[in-house]
Amino acid sequence: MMQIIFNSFLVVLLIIPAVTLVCRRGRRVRFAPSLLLLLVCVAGAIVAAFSFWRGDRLAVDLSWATPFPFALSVDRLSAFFLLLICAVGAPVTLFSISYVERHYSQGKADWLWALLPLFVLSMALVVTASTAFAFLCGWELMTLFSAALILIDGDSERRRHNIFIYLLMMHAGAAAVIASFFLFLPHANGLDFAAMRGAAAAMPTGMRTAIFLLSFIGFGTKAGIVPFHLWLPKAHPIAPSPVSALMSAVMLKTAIYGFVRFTFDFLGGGPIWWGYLVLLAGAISGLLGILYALTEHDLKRILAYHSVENIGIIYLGLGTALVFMANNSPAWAAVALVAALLHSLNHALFKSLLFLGAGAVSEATHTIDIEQMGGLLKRMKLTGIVFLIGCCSIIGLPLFNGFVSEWMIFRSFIEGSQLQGISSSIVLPLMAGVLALIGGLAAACFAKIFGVAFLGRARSPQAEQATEVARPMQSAMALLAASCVVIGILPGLVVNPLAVLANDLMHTPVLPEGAFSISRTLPWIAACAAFLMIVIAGLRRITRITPTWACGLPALDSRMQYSAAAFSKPLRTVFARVYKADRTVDVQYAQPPYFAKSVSYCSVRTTSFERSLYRPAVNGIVNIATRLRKLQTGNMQVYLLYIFLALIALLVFMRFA
Amino acid sequence: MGLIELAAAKALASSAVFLFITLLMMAAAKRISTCIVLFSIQSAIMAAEILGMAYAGKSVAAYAVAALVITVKVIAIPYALFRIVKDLKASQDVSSSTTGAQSVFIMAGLILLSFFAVAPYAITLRLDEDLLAAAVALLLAGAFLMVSRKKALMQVIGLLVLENGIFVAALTTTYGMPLVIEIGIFFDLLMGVFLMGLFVFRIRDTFEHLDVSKLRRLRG
Amino acid sequence: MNLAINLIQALLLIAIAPLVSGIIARSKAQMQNRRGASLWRPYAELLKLFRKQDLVPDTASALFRFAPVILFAATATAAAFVPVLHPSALFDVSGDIILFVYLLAIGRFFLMLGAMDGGSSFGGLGASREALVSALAEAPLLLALISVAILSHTVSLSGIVLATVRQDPLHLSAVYAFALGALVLVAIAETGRIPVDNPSTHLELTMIHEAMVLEYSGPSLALIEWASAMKLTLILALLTGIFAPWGMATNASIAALFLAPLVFAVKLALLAAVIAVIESSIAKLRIYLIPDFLGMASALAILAVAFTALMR
Amino acid sequence: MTLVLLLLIPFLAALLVLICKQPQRAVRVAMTAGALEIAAIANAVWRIGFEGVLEFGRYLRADGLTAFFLLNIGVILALVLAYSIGYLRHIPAGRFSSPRWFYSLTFLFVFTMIAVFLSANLGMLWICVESTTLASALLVGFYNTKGAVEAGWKYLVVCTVGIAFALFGTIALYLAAVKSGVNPASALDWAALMSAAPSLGATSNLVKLSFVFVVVGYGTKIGFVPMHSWLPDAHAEAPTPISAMLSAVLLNCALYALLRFDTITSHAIGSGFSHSLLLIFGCLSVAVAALLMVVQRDLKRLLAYSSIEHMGIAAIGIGIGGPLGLFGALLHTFNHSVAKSLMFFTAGYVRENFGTLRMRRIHGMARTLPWTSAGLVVGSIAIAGLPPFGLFISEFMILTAAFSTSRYLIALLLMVALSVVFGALLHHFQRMLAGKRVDLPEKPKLLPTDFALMGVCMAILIVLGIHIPSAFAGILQRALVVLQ
Repeated sequence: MMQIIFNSFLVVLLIIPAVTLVCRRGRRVRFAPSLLLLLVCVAGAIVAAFSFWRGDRLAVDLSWATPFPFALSVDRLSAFFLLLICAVGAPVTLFSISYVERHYSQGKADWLWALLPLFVLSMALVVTASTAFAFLCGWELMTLFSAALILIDGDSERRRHNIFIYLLMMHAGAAAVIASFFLFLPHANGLDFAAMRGAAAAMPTGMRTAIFLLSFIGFGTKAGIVPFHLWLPKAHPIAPSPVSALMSAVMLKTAIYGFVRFTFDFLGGGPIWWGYLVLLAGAISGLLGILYALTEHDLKRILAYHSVENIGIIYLGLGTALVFMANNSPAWAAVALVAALLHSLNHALFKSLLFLGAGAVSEATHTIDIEQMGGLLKRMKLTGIVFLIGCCSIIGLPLFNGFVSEWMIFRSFIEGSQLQGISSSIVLPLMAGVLALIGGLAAACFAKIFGVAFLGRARSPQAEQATEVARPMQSAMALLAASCVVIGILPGLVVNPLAVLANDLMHTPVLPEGAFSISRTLPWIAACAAFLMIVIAGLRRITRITPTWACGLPALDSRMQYSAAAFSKPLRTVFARVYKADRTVDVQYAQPPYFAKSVSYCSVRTTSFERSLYRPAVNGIVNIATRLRKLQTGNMQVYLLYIFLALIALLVFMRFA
Repeated sequence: MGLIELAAAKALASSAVFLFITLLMMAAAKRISTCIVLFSIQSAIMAAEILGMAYAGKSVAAYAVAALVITVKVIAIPYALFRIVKDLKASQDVSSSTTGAQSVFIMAGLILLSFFAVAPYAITLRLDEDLLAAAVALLLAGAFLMVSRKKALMQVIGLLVLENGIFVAALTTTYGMPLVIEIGIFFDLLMGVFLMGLFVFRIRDTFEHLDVSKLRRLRG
Repeated sequence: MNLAINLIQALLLIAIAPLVSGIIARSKAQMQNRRGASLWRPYAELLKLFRKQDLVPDTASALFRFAPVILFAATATAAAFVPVLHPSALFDVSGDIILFVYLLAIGRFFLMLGAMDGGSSFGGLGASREALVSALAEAPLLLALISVAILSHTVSLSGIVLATVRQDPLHLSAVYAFALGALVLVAIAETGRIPVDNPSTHLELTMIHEAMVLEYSGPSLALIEWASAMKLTLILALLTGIFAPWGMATNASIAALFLAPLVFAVKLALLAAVIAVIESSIAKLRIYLIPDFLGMASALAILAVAFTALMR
Repeated sequence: MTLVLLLLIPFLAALLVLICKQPQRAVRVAMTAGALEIAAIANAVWRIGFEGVLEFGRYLRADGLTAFFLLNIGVILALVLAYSIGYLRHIPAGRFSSPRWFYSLTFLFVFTMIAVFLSANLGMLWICVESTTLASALLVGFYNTKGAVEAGWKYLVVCTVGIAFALFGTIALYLAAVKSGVNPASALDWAALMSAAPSLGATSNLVKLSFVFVVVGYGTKIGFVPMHSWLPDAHAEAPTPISAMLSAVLLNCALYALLRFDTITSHAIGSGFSHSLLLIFGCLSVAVAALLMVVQRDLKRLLAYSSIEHMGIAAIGIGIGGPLGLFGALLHTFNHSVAKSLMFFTAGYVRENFGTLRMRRIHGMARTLPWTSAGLVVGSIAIAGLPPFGLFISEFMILTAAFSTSRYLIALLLMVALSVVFGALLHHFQRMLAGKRVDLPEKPKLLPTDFALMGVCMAILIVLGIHIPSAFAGILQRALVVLQ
């Protein structure tokens, strides 16, 4: 039964573009593609959930058609990520039914409804592929479709430059992934995952390290780990909101899936420095992601940088798992892996919620700059509440889903102290400090976002007249928020099957007892907090609305509130060395030098990976190319000379070879 | 009869020397017309060699090839080249990028080089060493002429010398290649030269000069 | 029986919170040769505030009124984790160090949002400084607790207290010293005492906590005051529990049960007096020196964690 | 008999087209002759499929390898003729440049190329390759502009010199064969040489010498890097249908000649020597061409350098050898020819409407010429070797072959070059495609044939990208049998 649904899931995703083209005209039929996509995502979620909980394997084999073996198979790991894709895909589709309606002309909307299902299909292909060829096809198509979806929003000079960088880095990452697949070839007889899994054990360590490093770089580029994160803050903000929600929440997870599949499933762990490398990358990504997010005031760029931070946290979990495997205590490695996978699911949920929220806010206030917003919670009640739940989850406050996975990562860090070697028993607990710092900074950053955007006085006329968004958008966001809270309070739902999955991967019988104690106590704490709140809130209190106290001045206006830049100013001075910001303050004096008419302050972050790492590499290639161009002199004699030199060189080569 | 065969074989060997001499003179030549005359002499020597081999090997095919070489390479092509030079009233100067002395020395070096290059092969294949050396020398000389001379016509002459070299190489195999192939190759070279002539006229019309080194518009 | 003791223990903590701030105020007054108000004045103040009207700014949204409620509820739930009389608290589950820290984080986060909802510049000022302090304080707090947890091979606060109670007092390791140092510094920063923040003034230059609650009045202000007092008590109880747990009732005998509260009260009073002494002898730090203050706390915490491995 | 027909039709067509005066009749005659020729090719390929080897007299022979390349020229001829209908409407009048001359020279060009494929004798092979140069030289210089004449002249001289070395190589091989006991009359017949190949081992250094000259000679025609300089000029200055023919078929024709020699030498002295030479030239071509594509300013020159790069990839495929490597290389030549002709057609349309090929001066193409830019995008995605299209499959095969014979450096170079090419194409095309509508002097009108043309190209690329039809795979297998 599940197999039939899975096949129909794939087929319907393929034909939706055709459906969009067919029923562009009809008034009634206009919603067919979107509803079809919604239905398909729900079906996909059901299939994935069943296969994830019950663990039954689905398989599709199309090798007869394609020149290389092309087969899909859904084991627990694939099912988990397929569930993630569809669980986020359904609300995003629901959201974009009305979002696309308002934002885009008929032509562009058709393009979006044609490309979105293909984008979801390519991601599903990546996670369920069981041969290298299928995986790589899905991998490249995913990039192409996401680029096409970004292009729907227009093609100004800046956008084109961003898409150019995005495609180039994705292609380079894909090359690394292809290389890591092919390095199996001399040992594995075929390119399907089973053969690779078999061959991995017998390979020399040099080869395993090469494969690990290549897959780390390849999947790191797609996941957005710090040295390769350049494209993420450029590509996500310029995509349409539902698409950037899908990209940020789900596409990054396909990279996590690939990395887990390679390091844990095929290679099965390795020397301890693998773990340290992943931990280091995770820590740096986490910290830099947050610190760069603090300086931004474009809502979608902030969320993009937070994706880098959360991917960093996931890599911290994976790194701990690798360290535990290297110290051969697989039980705790399984716990760390569960923590990382749970955080990917949680991140998918709350990040898509936040991006949809950003979409709703930008649709209501026609701007994405939080300095122009303010007081939206009053005007857009549900979006406000839902965005608040998203913020609480991403910070990792208890009773929300972010906390559960961060708690588990902390738990495995503490457990790290019991390892034998001096180095690992110090490194892991100290990483807990890094994660705590990341959590603290995240709290500050989201306090800024929510405080500036949703609370206080409206800072611009558009924010003034903002009204609540359409019903489907609200329900989509509410759905995601509900799932965040449910996982936050009853984590057992997801943690137990994940534990079984981790056991399969780590080949350990059962998990240590203290690992998931939190999932039993959280409901109690939720009940206790709820009880206290109800009791206190119950005290009837007479409230009187009065204008805010303005120290006796006639009236406060919105410019007197703290702006986003002002809010993050203290933290930015603490981490000044990271930004090396160049600040410009110019003051217009009504009557110099005493009475200033206006003061404008602008501080721009100067450190950027693009200038220090990528720009020199590109310039190097262009210089070599321009020098090579001079070889084509246009003079025929020189061409003939080339031929003779080649001939003589070969004769000499032959003489001595 | 043995004496005559011996004489013919000796004639073949000495002819290689004459070829070397024509090459050196061509390197020193300043005017295009002298190069054309030297080219026709060279082809005549080659024809003599073919006749010698035909007489020694008693193969009718060789006679036909010799007749072909004489009619085309000794008479037809030089006549056509002279007419082009006269029609175009182009300056006779060869406009070489290397001075006369340098050219001669380079040409001599190339001849010596061809002897060393050929050495390992001649012994194992029991071939007539100097003929094979002459072939390689002609090849390298043709290449050198094309690279160093700037005039379009001199490119054509350089190419012809190069093809002479290949022709002589074909001769070193005892009876030359199957006749049909020989004629085919010959005909192709003729067509090649004819087309170059056509292009020389085209260059004349569009560029008003014949200095090939000035054709430098297409770069990068 | 056990559940009853734990419940009493949690309620006790919530109840005596204002008393502790009263003791601190009284001893500060004594230090400045003033007679100072009675110990029970904070209770009177809370009662007065609860009866007053709740003034809500016109720009504020519903969050403004709910923030204090969430703050109080979160801090009260955190109280359930701290063992006072008996080494096992109401909720004794492995891994509740992290839960305790993050419950306090909920309160702080919502207080910041509530402050910004007021729509005046003071709210933003207080929230942004609070963001600075809390962002930098969370890491050393957690690391210090983790170092002690590693040393006593458990991951729950009650477990730590139990381990230190059973341990003979003379076997002290460097970890405790560093952890104590770090926790004291973080405690001062968290509860907003003198070197980091001055609870008693309304001077824009110095106030952090006060700036946030400027807009609040009536019952909301009462809840906030009580919650911050409760946080102070929790952290002091935590310090006594971890570093000086003697006198706790290890068995359920009647004598132990009577002795424990007395000993706890004495310890608490002593700590409050120490805080008062510190507050009246040190001047407040400039805002931009707070990161160095907390940097010192982080360094101590990191040393504590490092020494857990080195000392083994 | 079919082989003679194959040669006769283009030859007669070349003459017939010259005779009829008005251009209309010439076009009609050309189209019918083209259709006949394609039918003859199809028939020949079909017959070879059954009988394995077709022979006619001593000089015409067609086996599995020929069938594959005949298929290639058949497909491209159809595409080019369809394109030339629309293209001829605006050929600037000139002494030689009228539809009559254009079609007769094109059919002459086709005649010489088919002769190359059918020639059984290596000497004959050389003659036909030389005649392709002669036939195409006039076509390159068709427009009598300064650039065209210069390009034609350089093309003619450089290729003739290059091919002369190939002749020297053929003679050296002939010498080696005669010396090791092959009867002189049939010493140049490919089949005879193949059967006598093991005995050629005796004169191994002469065989090596011959292969060196042949690689340099035919390498010049293929456009391997040190000898490639004529290619960008010739392909950029030639009329678009001709540059499509040059890129798509002539390079493959030269590669076919090189393959014939490679089989003989690898049977005689083992494939070590010849394949390492091919790998050297392949890697050099891929690396230099990829870099040069970054700094190109003219669209057609960019496509010419991309042809050099793809020929380099094919050479690497052959150099790696083995069933997968060769299959990948042959498939790559076919895919590349279809994708490159699609790209040249779109370049032709751009030239017609924008009047220039300088990429910096072309903006807003996506909105002004929607269908052409769609073709350009599809073509560039195919050429960059991305999944849905055939080139991804062949590059995948070549990479698999490279990795399974653990040639990591070559695989690394190939992938880096592919990324640089992807970057270059993306950089150039995103600037051309984007921007507002440009109002063109006269309304761009695409003939139905042009739509069909681009549709067919895309269809072929996608079909080969997803599933290689069994008939086509059969032809490829038979070609492989010949090479093994």
